[in-house]
Formats: sequence, C-alpha cells, structure tokens
Amino acid sequence: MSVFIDKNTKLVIQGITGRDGSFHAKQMMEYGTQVVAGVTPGKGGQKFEGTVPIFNTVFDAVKATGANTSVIYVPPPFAADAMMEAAAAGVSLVVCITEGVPVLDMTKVYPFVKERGVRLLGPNCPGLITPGESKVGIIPGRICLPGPVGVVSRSGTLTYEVVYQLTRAGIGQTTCVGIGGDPINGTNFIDCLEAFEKDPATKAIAMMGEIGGTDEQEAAEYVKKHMKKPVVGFIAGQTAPPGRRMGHAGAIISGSSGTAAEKLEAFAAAGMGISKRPMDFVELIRARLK
Amino acid sequence: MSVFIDKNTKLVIQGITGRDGSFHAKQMMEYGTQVVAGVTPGKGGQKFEGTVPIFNTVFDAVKATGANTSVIYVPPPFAADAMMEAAAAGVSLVVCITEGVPVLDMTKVYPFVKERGVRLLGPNCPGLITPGESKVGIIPGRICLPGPVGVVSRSGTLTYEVVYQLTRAGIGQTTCVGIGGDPINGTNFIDCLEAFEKDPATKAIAMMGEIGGTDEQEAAEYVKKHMKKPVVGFIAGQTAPPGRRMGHAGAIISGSSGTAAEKLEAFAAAGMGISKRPMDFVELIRARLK
Amino acid sequence: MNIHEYQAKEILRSHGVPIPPGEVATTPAQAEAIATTYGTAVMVKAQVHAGGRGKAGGVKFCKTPADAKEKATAILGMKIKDLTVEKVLVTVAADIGTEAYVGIIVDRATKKPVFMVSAAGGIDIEEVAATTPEKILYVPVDVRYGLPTYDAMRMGFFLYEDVKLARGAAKIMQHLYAAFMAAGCSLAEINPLVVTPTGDLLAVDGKMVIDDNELDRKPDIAALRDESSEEPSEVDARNANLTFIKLDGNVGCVVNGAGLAMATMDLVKYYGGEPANFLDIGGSSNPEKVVNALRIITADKNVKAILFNIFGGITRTDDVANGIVTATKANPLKVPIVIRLTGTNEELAMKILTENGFTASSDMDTAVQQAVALAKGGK
Amino acid sequence: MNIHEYQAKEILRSHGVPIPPGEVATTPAQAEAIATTYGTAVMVKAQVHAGGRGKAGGVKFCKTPADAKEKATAILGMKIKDLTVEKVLVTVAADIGTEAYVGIIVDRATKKPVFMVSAAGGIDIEEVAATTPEKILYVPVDVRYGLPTYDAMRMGFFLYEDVKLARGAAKIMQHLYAAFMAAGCSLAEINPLVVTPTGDLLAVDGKMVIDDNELDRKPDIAALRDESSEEPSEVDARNANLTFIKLDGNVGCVVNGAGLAMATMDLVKYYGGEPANFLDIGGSSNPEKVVNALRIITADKNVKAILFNIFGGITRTDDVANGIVTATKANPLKVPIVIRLTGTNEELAMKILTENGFTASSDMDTAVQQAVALAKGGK
Repeated sequence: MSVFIDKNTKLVIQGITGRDGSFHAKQMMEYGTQVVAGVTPGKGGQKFEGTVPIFNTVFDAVKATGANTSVIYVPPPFAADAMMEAAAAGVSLVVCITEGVPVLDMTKVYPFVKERGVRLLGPNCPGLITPGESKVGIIPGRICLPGPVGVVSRSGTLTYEVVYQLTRAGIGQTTCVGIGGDPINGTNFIDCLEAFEKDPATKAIAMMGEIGGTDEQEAAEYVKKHMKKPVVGFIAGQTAPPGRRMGHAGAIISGSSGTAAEKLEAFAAAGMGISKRPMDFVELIRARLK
Repeated sequence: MSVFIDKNTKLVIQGITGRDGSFHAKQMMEYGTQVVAGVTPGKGGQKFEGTVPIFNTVFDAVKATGANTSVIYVPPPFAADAMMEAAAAGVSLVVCITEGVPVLDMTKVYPFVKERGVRLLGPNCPGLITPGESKVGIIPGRICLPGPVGVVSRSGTLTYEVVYQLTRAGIGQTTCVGIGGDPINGTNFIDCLEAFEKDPATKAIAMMGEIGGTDEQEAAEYVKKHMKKPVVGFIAGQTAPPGRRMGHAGAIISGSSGTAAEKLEAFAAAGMGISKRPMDFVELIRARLK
Repeated sequence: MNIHEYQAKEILRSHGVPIPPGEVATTPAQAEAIATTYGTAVMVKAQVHAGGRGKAGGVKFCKTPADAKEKATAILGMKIKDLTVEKVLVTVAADIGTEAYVGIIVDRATKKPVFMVSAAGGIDIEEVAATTPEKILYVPVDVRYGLPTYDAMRMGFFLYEDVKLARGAAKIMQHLYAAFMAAGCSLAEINPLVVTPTGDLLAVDGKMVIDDNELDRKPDIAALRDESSEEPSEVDARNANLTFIKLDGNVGCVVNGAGLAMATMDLVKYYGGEPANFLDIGGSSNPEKVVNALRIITADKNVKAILFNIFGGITRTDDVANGIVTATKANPLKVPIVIRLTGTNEELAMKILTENGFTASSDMDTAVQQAVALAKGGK
Repeated sequence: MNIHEYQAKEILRSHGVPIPPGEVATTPAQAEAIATTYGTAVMVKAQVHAGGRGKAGGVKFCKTPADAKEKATAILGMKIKDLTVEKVLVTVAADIGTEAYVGIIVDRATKKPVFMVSAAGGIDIEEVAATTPEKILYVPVDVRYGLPTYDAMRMGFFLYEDVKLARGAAKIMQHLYAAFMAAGCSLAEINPLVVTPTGDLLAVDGKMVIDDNELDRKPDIAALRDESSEEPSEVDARNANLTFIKLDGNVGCVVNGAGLAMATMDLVKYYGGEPANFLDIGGSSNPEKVVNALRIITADKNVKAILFNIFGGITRTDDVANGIVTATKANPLKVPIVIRLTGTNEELAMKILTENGFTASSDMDTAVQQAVALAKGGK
C-alpha cells in the first residue's frame, strides 16, 4: 500500500524533451513508473526513447493514453499554465518539480486546481516515490526501500538524506513525499499525514519541516487531534539568521514568527518524536515500529 | 408554504436611499416584508423612514441585523459589485432588480455567488413575492393572492399581467418569481421548478418564457423527467422579428434558434399545458387544480 | 451595438492582432488616393451593418488605383439589405493560403465567453455548424482566469499542425480575447484568419458587436456608433431611451416591459392584426418617454391605430396618462388610440385621461381586439 | 528583492496613488537644488534597505534649502544597520492630520494577497499587532476577482468615518493592489497614509519587496536593483545564481538544497562549530557554480575550513567534483576542505576527487564533525 501513487499510476510528463524532463523521464522509466505519455508542443506524433508517445497538449495525451498523473519539468514562466492545463485535462494528481514559480502565479493556480478537485504537489518539490512501485519526480530511486514508514518533507535533498539513512538502516518506506518549500503549494503536511493515517501499510511517519510559516505547527495540532500512528519530526534552520527567509508582515498575520523553537515546541506538545539531527530519525522511527 | 422567501425573510435593501430603492422599500414595508436594514455608503448610522437602520456596507448590515436576504436597487455600473458584496457578506438570497448590467460583469458575478452557495435572482428582474408573507422586489402586492399556484417568468410586466388574471379569477399563488430576461442570470426556470415541486403548498405552476436561448426547452425537459405537478407554459415573442433579440452565433452554440415554435413544441412534448394568450392561463390552471 | 469592420479592425490592431493596412474612403477619389499610397492590389469593402456583403457585390478586388476608384464608385451609394453604403474600407489585398474562422460570443448556457474556431474559415460559420459540426472546436473561457495559454494553444493546434502557426494563432486568440473584454463585446470574429503563402497570419476580416449595457462606461466605444447606417426611427427611439423595432404592420404599440410588449404584439396577431412595431418604454416613469414614443410611432404612415398597454409596477400609470395628454395636446392625433392601463396609481391615471377626453380600459384582451378592429377601419 | 522608498513611490505614483513630489539626491548640493525648486519645507530621507531610518537619524525635516543641504550632508555617507547611505530622497513635507497604515503581503495560510489596514499608522505595524490587534483589519484578496470595490470600501470605512475619505482611501487601496500585482510584490506598504489638514489623502512613505521569481519576466522591475546597497558577497553570489547569506562563523558551507543547507548549518552548530554562511548551489548541475561558490567562500577571511555536503539528485556529484578540481587548480586553497558526496554518479565523483588528491566521504555526520574540528585548528 502507499499514498497518492502506486503501480497503477499512469504518468504524463510535461516538458519530456527538455534537459531535466528527458533525464528524469528515463530515470522514472528505469524505476518502473508507467510513463504513458510526454508533452512538448510541436513534437506531437514523435516518440520519446522510441517508446513513449509525445503529444502537443496534455488534453491530447490524456485522451489518447488515459494518463491519471502529470509531472511538470517546464521552465518557471510556463509552470503555472502547465499546472492548470494538467488539472483541466483531467488528471487527478499534478506534480510540479519546477523551481522559481512566482508566488502570485500560485495564488491563481491554487484555486484553479482546488475547484477541479485535483491534487497538486509542489511547485519546487522533488515529487514522490512509492518504493518498488512508482516514482514521480526526482527522488533518487536507489536510496529508497519498500517498507512501513511514510516520509513527508518540505525540502528536497534533506528528504534524500533522511530516506537514505532509513534505507541504510534497513527501514523501508511506503511513500516518500516532498511537498516543496514555496510559500504557496498544493499539498501540505496535513494532507499527507491524513493520507498516511489512512494507509494501512504505513506504521510510522517521518516529517521534515523548516523554519518560516506555521504549517508545522498546524500539522502538530493535526497529529495531536487526529493521528493514531507515531510521527517523528525535524526542523531545519535552527541556526538560520532570523528575518532572512520570511518577512515581518507574514509573522504578524499568522500570529507567529515561524522559528524552529516554536515549531519544535508544537511537536513536543503533540507528543511527536523529535529528531535533533537528520540521522536521529533512524533510532526514533525504529523504536516506534516495534 | 412557499419558495425562497416567507415571513421569516429578513431583508437588507442595497441602495435604500435612491429613487427606486426608497420607493420600493416603502412598498415592501407596507406589504409586511421584514425590512431590517438598508445600505447606502456614507449614510451609515441614519434611519430610513425613522425606523430602518442604514449601514455603510452590507457586512455591517448583516452583522448588526442578521439579514438573510438582500435586494439591490443600485445603478448598473455598481450592480455587479453590490451582488458580490451581498454574497460575500453572508446572505443566502440576493435579488438584483437593476436593469442594464453588462453581461460580461455577470460572467464574473455568476461563479462568485455559486462558489459561495448563494442564490442570486436576476439581474434585471422584478423580484419575487410570497403573497401575504413577504415581497422582495417590485411586483405589485395588490395584484397577488395567497393560493396554490407557483408562478415563474422571464419577464416583469407580463408576470403582473398573468398574476393579475389569476387573482381576478380567485386563483392565488404560493410564490411568484421573476427570474429576469438577461442572457446570464442567477436563477433559471429549472431552479424554480425544482423548488415548486418540493413545496407542498404548490399544486400547479404557471411558467412564462420568451424567445431566445434554450432555457425553456431545458425546463420542458426537466418537467418531463422530474415533475409530478402540472405546469402550464406561455412563450412571448411569437411574432417578434427573427434575429433581433439574439445573434446567429448564440444559436450555433446552443444548436437551436430559440424560436417560439421550437419552445412551444418542447412544452407540448413534455405534456405541459400551453397558454396561447396570457389570459388563457386562468382556465388551464383552474382545470389542473381540480 | 454593431460597429463597422474598419472600426473592429482598429480595435483588434490596437490589441496586437495582425491586420492588413487599410483606410476608410467616402468618395471614389479618396479610395483611389489610398490605393495609390499602398502601391499594391487592394480590396474595396462596403462598410454597412449587414452580412453577405460579398454576395451583394460590396467587396471587390482591385489591381490598380484606377480600378479601386471605379469599384468604389460602384459600391458607394449601393444598397445592401436596405442600408445605403456611405463608406468603403480600402485595404491591402492579402495573398491567401488557408482560411480559418475564429470567434467569441457570450454563451447563455455556460455563462461564459466561448471561443469557436474552425479550420473551415472564409465561409459562413453557421453553415459549417450545420453540415460539419466536428470541424468546430468550442472553448469556454472562465473570465476569472482569462484565456490560459494552454487553451489558446489547444485552439492553435486545432487549426494548424505547424507549431509556429499554432503559437501565432494562440497569440492572436489571446489578443482577440483581450479586445473582446476591453471593448465589452457580445461577439467578436475574425473570419477569415488567413495564412499567407509566406506563412504569416493575418486577420483579413473582423467583426464586433458591443453589449449596449457597456456603452455608458465606455465612451470611446460608444463614440463608434454610426447613426447614418441605422434605421432613423430606431436611432430616434434609442436617443429617447426607448427600445423600438420598426415592423411592417399598422397597429402601433406602446408597452412597458419587453415580455409584455412581445405578448401584446402576439395578441394583435392572434386577433388578426399586424403590429407596426415593438416598443418598450421601460421601467422608469417619465411622461417625456410617452411623448417621444407617440412622436416616433405617429411618424410611421402605416400606423392606423395606436395601442397603449401599460401594467404599472415601477412605471406609474399617471405618468403615462400625463404623457399621453401632453403629447396629444402638442400634436393632435390623426389616428384612433386605445388605452389600456392598470397597476400603480391606476385610479389617478383614469381620472387624468377621462378629464382630457380619453377613454381607457383595464383589460388587455379587449383593448387589443379594439385596436385591431380600429386599424382595419372599424370603430 | 528590496527596492528603495523613492522607487516604490514611483511605481505607486504611476498606478495613481497620491504621492508628495520628491527627487533623489546623491550630493548635498543636489538636495539643496531640489529643495529650492519646491520652495517649501522638505523631508530629507536616507534611501537604504533598512528599517528604523527615522530612529537612526536618517530622516530629517528641513525648513529651507540651506537646511536641506546641511541635513543631506549629515545623512549621506552615514551608516544605518551597516549599510552606507548613498542617496537621499528630497520630498515636499506634508502637513499631517491623521496617519493610517495600509499594507499587502502574500499570506501562506490563506494562499492569497492579504490587506492589513489600521488607523493606527505611522508607527510599526508589528507593535499594533502585538498590543492592539483589534485595530487591524485583514482583508484577503481572491486574485481571480481582484480587489472588489466593496472590500476596498470596507477598508476605507474602517479607516475613516467620512464617506469622501473612505472613497478616497478605497481608490488608493485599488491602486496599491494594482501596483502590488503589476510589480510582482511579496509586500507593499503605505505607512503612513496621511490625511492632511485640508482633507487630502497622501502616501507619505512607501515600501515594496519584490518576489525574486518575478524578476526574469519583469526586466523594468529587475533594473531597480541597487547593488551598491547590498552586501557585496551576496551580490556576487546572486550573479552566480547561488543563494548565499553571509554569517559570522568560520565553517564555510557549500550544500545543495535549502533544507539540507540549513540542516548542515544546524549540525555544524550541534557539534560546537559556527557556520560562516548559508550557501545553496541549487538543483541544477554546473561545475561553474562550484567554482563560484568556492571563490565567494574563500574571500571571507573568517573561514577556517570548508565543508561540502552534496546529496546528488538532480545535481550530479561528478559535476560538483569537477568543479572542486577546477576551482582549486586555478586558486589553490589556503584552508582545509571536507567533502561529503553521495547520490547521482557518486562513484565517478569519488574517482575524480581521488585522482586529484582529495578525500571524500559519503556520511554527513562524520563530515560535519571533521569540518568543525578543522575549523578549530584540529586535524
């Protein structure tokens, strides 16, 4: 079992012929992901690597292949349109890897996907992987291992670090989800926690947050109220200089300064395990799996 | 019983101090409608006719009085904003009397009220009346009579004509609803038919359509499929010159030219009574009430 | 409100749609001069608010300036569907490779502006819709988001396989949409959208219909109205804030409300008469409106009887009565009048009319029958 | 990206916000000349990217041009929070009746731009939020609809009882919102929004922070960047497409990914070290980035050891290895380096490093401990 993607995921890759898109398309295909289509305007009718049909539009791709998930590797100026196209064309999950999407674009994309009932992951995220079944995005497949831990993180490489530590210790994962670190993203911690709580295969959850905003505090509140499964948390940025990653005004609105201390306090109050170093996840999770 | 409004309707009047607004505010108050508030920016704190408190915004009015319905008498350039304000401020029914609202404004207002789950009646409509209980809009109260007939119409004065004929014949109404004749309006025939079908007090329905569009055809389809109560229909514009009230392009999209003949045919196919003259409603409805 | 091709093209051009150069001429000499400055073959196109200009001979290809002068001479002053051609557009003739149709209208069903595009352009889109509906792609636009690039590209690829043309067409769709919204259109069309043999996209004909309700807040657009190209009585009525459409019958109708006005005309017909017009004096009470309505109706020499049918709601019937008295005092009627009034201030209205020698009833059916009989020469 | 007050005001003015006349001076003589042309009392205001300019003595009222010259002399060249004042804004001094605060930020929680307005303006809005939160009205804006008039009026009435002022403020909110969207802001403020004794509204101070992700598509806005007012090493890093923040420690960190970079700094601290910087080389592989990163880090004389922590996903670790080799060949390192590499093409990377005399490990924890020890003078 898993969350969001599994072996039945049929993927269309937007920007499949670009530098990043083609590289990761191959990686995903090698991993075993069902890559059913690619999209590059003007290359409709061609094939990627001789096997994957390319279409001019996501509409054409979905119609011809029944793709139910899209992953986006297009440059930032086109990413908002790509997310909306995927949602409009009828996939149920859109994963946007692109980094550097203007936040005001997201204020428009967010309600667009919401009113279509489509799940958006990202932007500026590494995607997700269900080890042994399907990988959508850029998380390196070989650092993962099937198993009982749900992983959710705001950061890319930090996720790899933690997953790698778990895997080396023989602790596998149901699904690893990178939700991305942008101020406005499609899926938040709570969405993932909820999914992991429902997934029978997930026995414990590793959650990696960052300073800034209040998503981690709200997630902790959710853990306290709704979760039976154990959650271990980490916050990156305990030594980061204040005020460099978020403005004062944001803090006013949320009634919070978004510091690591505040977030860790919320974790503790929710009865969550707290991983002080990335590598501490291993023992904390192991203890909770017994 | 009735639809949409009754004696519990608590009304806020937007544009209460304007020419039309003040005239009809008095009419509604005389009829017995619970007029709990008025709105005119800059006159907040004053009272209308010494009794109805005036507010600067609909937000203030709803907060202070618990108004659940709004009626709008503001000039066309301000009508779209007024409809959105009412919907945002938390009333559940917005009735817009204003004539001459640009249709492109309505392409924005429509989704705005829909996503808030608010019912909009109009614009460019006479409003509605539940005889003996409440009147919201401009339908003359004295031509109505409580009774078993639901009336729904795209036209203002034509509604009066038919209601007046019914009343003179001693046939009363549950609620008379003028949905307005603009290309994009908030409530259509089907919405009203559905409400009348559900209303135990309504025993028969009189429906007045016009040439143009396909609302009447869809309503007829609805009657055929979903209605147990008898419906009598009329179409105005049988002798109107073609192409003067609707463009060719509209006809292409709808796959229909929107002629009276086509609409009357749909009525007949749905087993509806057909009133050839406005005055024929009396006998047709009387027969169906037996 | 209809505007001319040259006006629509000017708006489209200002929003970035590629349009062949063109100028308006009102005399053959002007047409020749314009053609001379271009130094290429030109089209001379009648500027009237009517379809089928081509079939009527109102659009001509001209190889030389002299040719343009000659064709302009023929077209200026000709009648197309009862409208006299007062202006021609002299525009550079485009080399035409393929022709597509691109249009937007406000659609009642989806409650959105909807694009219609077809690679089968240049001909009537109604014909395409009737015979080969699969050749039209419909794309509704959610105005909250505007026209997204992906939808514009989807239309571009529906028209052209080549990605460069698809992108070019997508840009044109976005410009057209911007123009449609900015001008407050209920319809905007490019037909044909042409690909030239050298691969350029060009809007060779453009059409726009403006929502009348937009005109108050868009004075620049309102100023485009060309009253010389409309029925004078309808211009007169509009300036008096009346909705008036001239017809061929002999019963002049003055009614408040469009629905009741249509129902009244239907009833005239039902009783064997022919309405001379549609006239809606609207909702607000103003004796002046009645005066203007009577002036406009009595100007039509076909009118043999006048029928007032007023159901007072917002409209106060005493205002209508006063209007009738004022108007007929200034210009005594030469034809019989039948007055039906009921509703707001009905008693006062009846008193005013009676005191001034009019009779009035409160029943629509009998009033219509009476008017039909009088128009036929009865009593 | 921060822009100066005078730049923000120019943008606001171009969107219709009423701003007192003002011009920028870089010399006292210029300040005097500008004050002379206005012929009124002026304010001389330091243009630096720092709050608390007033308290630091960077904002002065000047009655005469001579006074303006004198104050400009004092302000130009002064340091405010480590930043040297290179420019002053000389602006007509407004008569102040009341002061309000108006701001917009992009809010993570509602995922919308949110207005914050308060009649308690002129002071720090953080202070108002902390002490009298009921004095702030928050109004989120759904960008699909823009800022509706009713919400703008609601804010107007929250600030002013008088309907004329409320309407004026509502218009200013709409202009501010338009400017916020057009410039791609993450924050825009007018503080104070002043009502003059004669009842006019004036934006006396303006601030804007631009979303860095907007700059590529908004060259006009990107051109407003004033590199002279930023930390030189951060400017250098940005021009090399690196995210760099200088800190006070001695362990130079080169990491890929912001989260891992922060976690690495945290781990340095955890083992008793002090990071010299935050540096994210980002996701895409490019040896050039590594070269630039090393150049920037080694320019900091505090740095006693360099720590690479690379987890290759999109980033190819062989590219990083090549970058290290290239950079150190050109400029041999004077401090020890600890390299941790794992992930994409790890074996190749190790081979490159080994062949060039470097050692590298694949474990983060030991690498960090080693770097901390080396920075302390250990081995």
